[in-house]
Amino acid sequence: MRYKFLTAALAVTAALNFAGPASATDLEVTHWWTSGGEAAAVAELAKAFDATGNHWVDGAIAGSGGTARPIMISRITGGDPMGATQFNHGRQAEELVQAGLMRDLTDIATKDKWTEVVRPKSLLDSCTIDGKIYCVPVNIHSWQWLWLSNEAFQKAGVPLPKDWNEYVAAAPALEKAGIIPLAVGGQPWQASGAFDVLMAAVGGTDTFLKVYKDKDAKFAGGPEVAKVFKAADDARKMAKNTNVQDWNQATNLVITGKAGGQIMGDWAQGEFQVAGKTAGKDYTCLPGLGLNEVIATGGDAFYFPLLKDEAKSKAQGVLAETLLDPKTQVAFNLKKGSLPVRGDVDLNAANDCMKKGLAILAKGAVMPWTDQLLSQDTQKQKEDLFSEFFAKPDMSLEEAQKRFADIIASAD
Amino acid sequence: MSSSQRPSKLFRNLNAKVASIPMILTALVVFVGGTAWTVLYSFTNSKLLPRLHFVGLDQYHRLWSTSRWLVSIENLLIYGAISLVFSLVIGFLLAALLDQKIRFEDTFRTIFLYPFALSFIVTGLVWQWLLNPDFGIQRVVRDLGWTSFSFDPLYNSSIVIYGISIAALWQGTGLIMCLMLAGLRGIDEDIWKAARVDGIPMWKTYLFIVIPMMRPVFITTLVIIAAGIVKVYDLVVAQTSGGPGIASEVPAKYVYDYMFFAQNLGQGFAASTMMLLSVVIVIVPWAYLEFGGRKRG
Amino acid sequence: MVDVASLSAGTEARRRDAAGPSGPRPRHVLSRRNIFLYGTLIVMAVYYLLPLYVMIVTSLKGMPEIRLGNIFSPPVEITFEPWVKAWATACTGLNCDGLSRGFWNSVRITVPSVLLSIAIASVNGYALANWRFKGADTFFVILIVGAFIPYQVMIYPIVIILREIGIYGTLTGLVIVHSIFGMPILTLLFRNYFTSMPEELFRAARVDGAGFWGIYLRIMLPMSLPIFVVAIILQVTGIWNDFLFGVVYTRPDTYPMTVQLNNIVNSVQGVKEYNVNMAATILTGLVPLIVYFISGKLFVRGIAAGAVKG
Amino acid sequence: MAAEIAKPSVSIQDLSLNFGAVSVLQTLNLDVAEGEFIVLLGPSGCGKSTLLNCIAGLLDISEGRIFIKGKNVTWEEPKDRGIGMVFQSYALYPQMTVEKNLSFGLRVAGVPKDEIAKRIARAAEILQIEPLLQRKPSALSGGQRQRVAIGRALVRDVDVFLFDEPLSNLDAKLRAELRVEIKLLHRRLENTMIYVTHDQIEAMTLADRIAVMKGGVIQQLDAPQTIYNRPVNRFVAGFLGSPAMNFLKGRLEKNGDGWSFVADDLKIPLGTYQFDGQPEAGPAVFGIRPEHVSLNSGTGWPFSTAANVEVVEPMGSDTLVWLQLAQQKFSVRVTSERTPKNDDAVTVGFDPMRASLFDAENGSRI
Repeated sequence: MRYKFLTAALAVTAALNFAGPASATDLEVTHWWTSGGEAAAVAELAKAFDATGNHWVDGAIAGSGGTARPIMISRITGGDPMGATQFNHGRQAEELVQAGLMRDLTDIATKDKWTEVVRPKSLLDSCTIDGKIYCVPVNIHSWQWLWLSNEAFQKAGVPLPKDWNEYVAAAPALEKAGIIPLAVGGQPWQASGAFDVLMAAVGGTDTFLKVYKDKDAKFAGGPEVAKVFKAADDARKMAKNTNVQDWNQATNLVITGKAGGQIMGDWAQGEFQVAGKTAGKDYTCLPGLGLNEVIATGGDAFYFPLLKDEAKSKAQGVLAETLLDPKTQVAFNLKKGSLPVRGDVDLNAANDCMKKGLAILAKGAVMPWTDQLLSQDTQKQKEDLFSEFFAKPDMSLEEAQKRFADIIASAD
Repeated sequence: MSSSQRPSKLFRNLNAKVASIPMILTALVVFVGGTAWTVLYSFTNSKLLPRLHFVGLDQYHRLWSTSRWLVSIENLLIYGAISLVFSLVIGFLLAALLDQKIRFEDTFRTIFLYPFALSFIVTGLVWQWLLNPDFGIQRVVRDLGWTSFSFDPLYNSSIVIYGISIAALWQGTGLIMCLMLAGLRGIDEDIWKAARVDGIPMWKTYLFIVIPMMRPVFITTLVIIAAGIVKVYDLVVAQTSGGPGIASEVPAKYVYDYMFFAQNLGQGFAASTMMLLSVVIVIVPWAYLEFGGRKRG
Repeated sequence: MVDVASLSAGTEARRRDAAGPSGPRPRHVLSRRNIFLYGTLIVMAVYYLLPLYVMIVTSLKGMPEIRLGNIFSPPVEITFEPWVKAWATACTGLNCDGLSRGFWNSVRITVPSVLLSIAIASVNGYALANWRFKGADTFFVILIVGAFIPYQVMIYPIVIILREIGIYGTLTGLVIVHSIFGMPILTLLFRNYFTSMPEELFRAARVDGAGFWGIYLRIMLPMSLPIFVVAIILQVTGIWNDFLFGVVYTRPDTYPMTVQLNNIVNSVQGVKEYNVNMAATILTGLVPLIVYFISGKLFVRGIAAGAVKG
Repeated sequence: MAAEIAKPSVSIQDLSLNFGAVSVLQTLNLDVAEGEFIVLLGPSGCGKSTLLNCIAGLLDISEGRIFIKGKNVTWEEPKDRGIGMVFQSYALYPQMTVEKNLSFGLRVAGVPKDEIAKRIARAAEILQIEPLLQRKPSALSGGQRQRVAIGRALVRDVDVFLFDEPLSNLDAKLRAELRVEIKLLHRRLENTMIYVTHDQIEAMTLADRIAVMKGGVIQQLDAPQTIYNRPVNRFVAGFLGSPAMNFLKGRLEKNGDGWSFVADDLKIPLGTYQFDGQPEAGPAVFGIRPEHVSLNSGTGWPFSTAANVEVVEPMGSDTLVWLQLAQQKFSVRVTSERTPKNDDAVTVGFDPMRASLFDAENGSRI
């Protein structure tokens, strides 16, 4: 599962009204959405697609992107492509596209004016390679959220923090009450993601962009970033008693009040929802950790391998339009806890946290995320560094920052 | 294979050659060809898809300056040493105990061997559960009243590799025991009698007479264990996924992760070439000695 | 009928040494040797049995009991819910038919793979043992060394090979992959076994005019039941337990049981359902376990025949 | 030979051995004199090797006592019994040189180095294995290996040697050679030797006394000639001798003062036969060895009759002639020059003094 969140979103838009008769065709769709909230969201997509008269053959691959992606790539390169697949951001699909394995969706996009409906527009760029569009973004996911358990703070007798700094200050009280201050699961991407969030929130948007976009290694080794490492050190101390692996187990610690909070993307909201918790009452969300209210425009996208079978190709078109259909967008994103990629949909049903996100989005306070800025290779190295950092309390900040700067220096 | 210029030789044993085609194809195309392919591409900067864009030894430089790779190698050495020593010692000990004309031999043997039938995935999941500090052994001991008791190898960076070894030994020693037992049973009863008449104590008989006699068994066993060690992967994935942090990473996982996860095929190929290299250094001389030179007696 | 004189001499001697020890050497049930011997065995047996025990009791408990109780305590209230769920309703994504589908997939993968790999390897072993031709040993050494190559190294080249043949993603492809990777150890087994058979047999058959296949089918096969049993056991357990190939070379609707196990265990929905996980784990391990328990002694005997006489 | 052995070298008293419910040796008694060569002879499964293992202390006995040199060794470890043992499969330690093989036990026992060297030198000299000392067993021939195995017993400097079918793994020629060597060895060392074999030639040639065993019981313990000529029962009679003794089934009948054996139309007067006790009329088996029967040698025999030759088996120096006597198979051993042809009519003659009569039911000698 893990990669889904790192998955950057490729932007695109579209409101498709794909006309023409839809004949019943089985289309296998692979993805790694297998947790409770995710599965519920996928079901919405399947329902919508089945309603077109075709049949969604679910190809869920549990484990992680690490397990799922090789299978997907092997199948595409091995000549046994699925009908459609959830995938990561544009940089990785680039090679598949260059190898001529992916389907060009430009004609559909043009016909249905995706460029006009997709919001923010930057999403589209990630789907575009050499002027052609190869993927359908389905949602906007943002990483920069702090999820707090109201119950835990009540129990510890401290007021709910309004930002990261207050949260750190409250940590000793939480600990005293036998509560893990911060839940960070054992999967490497969680540690790495949390660090990126701290970079954006504590360091600020400029710092973030200077490091990850400009790949300024000298800056990455400098005092500005050292502040971020200091915050990461706080997080490391607060998280030291977390004994779980999966991100949703960590979320579950917050849901049950065993942990004070978690830095996690908006998909965590799906878990709260499945658990029947209400935003504002049972839990509180702080976008940008309450410090820097910006939304990163990551997300999930679907890619369509080039198929020989004409019926299936047609069904791919139907699926592409279904994914961007306003109704599907609403149903899917409500379950998933993510934001729709089109602004023209009605989201009255959205809860508090989602509305906060929508408001930030409406203000245009968006920034790109690491998945769009860095290669998978660099991301992996970063993950290795931060999972080690979080697991090893004796790893010094200087050493960690030096290694971080090295990674940025060689980043591509 | 034979060239067509010497048809008389080519057609000798023709059936045997035809029957060996799958083996020859496997050996040449898959094993030799696949290996060569991987080695070749380890000198490229292939990312998601293999591409012949050579970058010299860059991938290797990066590999050996990556702390995760170094940790992986270190873990493999520790895990390998533990596996070799303990599975040989425990396997032999169990076999020797079972060889004492004991009652219920079949029952004990069945008990020691059954984990071998289970996959590493299953093994990893079971031991993850047993070693879980909140539910497993640690909690049970604490519930008994020893509240400061701490046994959480899977959550402690410095000992996590031992936690994995425990599970690996659980799964694998039965087979070693079986091999050893077969070896012990293959030893002439008269040798034991002669040693007793000579007044040689049992442990000396084992050490100086029986074990040297079992040299072929030990070599076979060693090779089987060694093969398992280098490949260790599923167990780590199922039990810890390499964590906490990168404390239980192993080379096979590095290869897999960098090939598919980080989408840096070149790096993955370089790492796997290093693994191959170590395997080749150990195995080729052995294999040639064992199977190449010796003619049928 | 015993010599009378000797008998009387015996009586004499008996009188002489009436006080000396007689009969069996004294052996106490609780001798130090026995305490050590059985003590060690029992301790080890507990170590080996514990995980199975924990798996079983956990799979029979409800989640609340697991959270509160001790993993070793027997279930207060036995429930088969987790088993039913693991078998029939546990979800991976949208597929909520548990392990049942994976079970049948595994059967469909395992049976042909076992048959093909054993057929190939036994003929290989036979050719290597009895019909040596120039270069055969070299191929064999390559094969054995190949057994040590980490599978990860081969995944990519094999994808390419299968794609070129056009069987990537099919069951046939997976069966061939299993046959390839089972070949080294099986060929070794068969070669050693056939080598250990008396060569007179082989020569006699050749004198009688039997050819390569004739000897194989009529002489070697009927005499190789033990090694075939071992090969079958090794392959059934090996292929059934395979994860990596199953996950890479199949598509989701033909996933083997191990892959589904991983999917179910890793598809965490809220809290980890340890009881369902354990039930699923047992279910997945059941087939190899049954094979093992049924074949028991043959398994051990076969290992002796194949592996030891190297 | 039936003289009482005052100071037996090995004495076995009331020895029984059971494996679970199976009785392998039953209340067995055996005294072996100092310097005596005893052969335990019997078919496989008769318990002869088991008995040897009991004497060696390699098997725990169920009941009884074992004395060696007057010392009760029933509970002693093998090494403390003052025995050396030679095994059928040689049981040499394959990873050690011949010298190490010979010295290993001594070194473990802590015998001084020069003493070990002395003993090895002596054993090597006796067995003529000096050139082999630095070789490993795998580089030796079967005969050489067995010499080394004997050497290992020799260096232990013990009074009693136990041989467990030591020659069975050798081919016929080597076996004959080593047989003589063992005999010479015994003459030279004058040790007590207990030798297990199923080969009657070895038994006959080597033994001072033979103990013929069957079913865990010693059937007869006697000098080889006695056993050969006066077997105590039908089993012993049949087991020893090649070609085997002829057995005719019939009845023992009294006529007047004398007894005679009647089978079909055959009536053998037993005037010269020495009965073991008081005979009784009834079914009986008449046994006579083929070489104690003569063919066409006149009518001077206490008994003679006519018969037809059925098959002739030349065996080199001798020929075995098969006939029908009283509707039963009967063989006669003749020298090659006097061989009749198939279907020849011949006269068979013998002296019942050389025959053995057995009870038809329990097989014991009458």
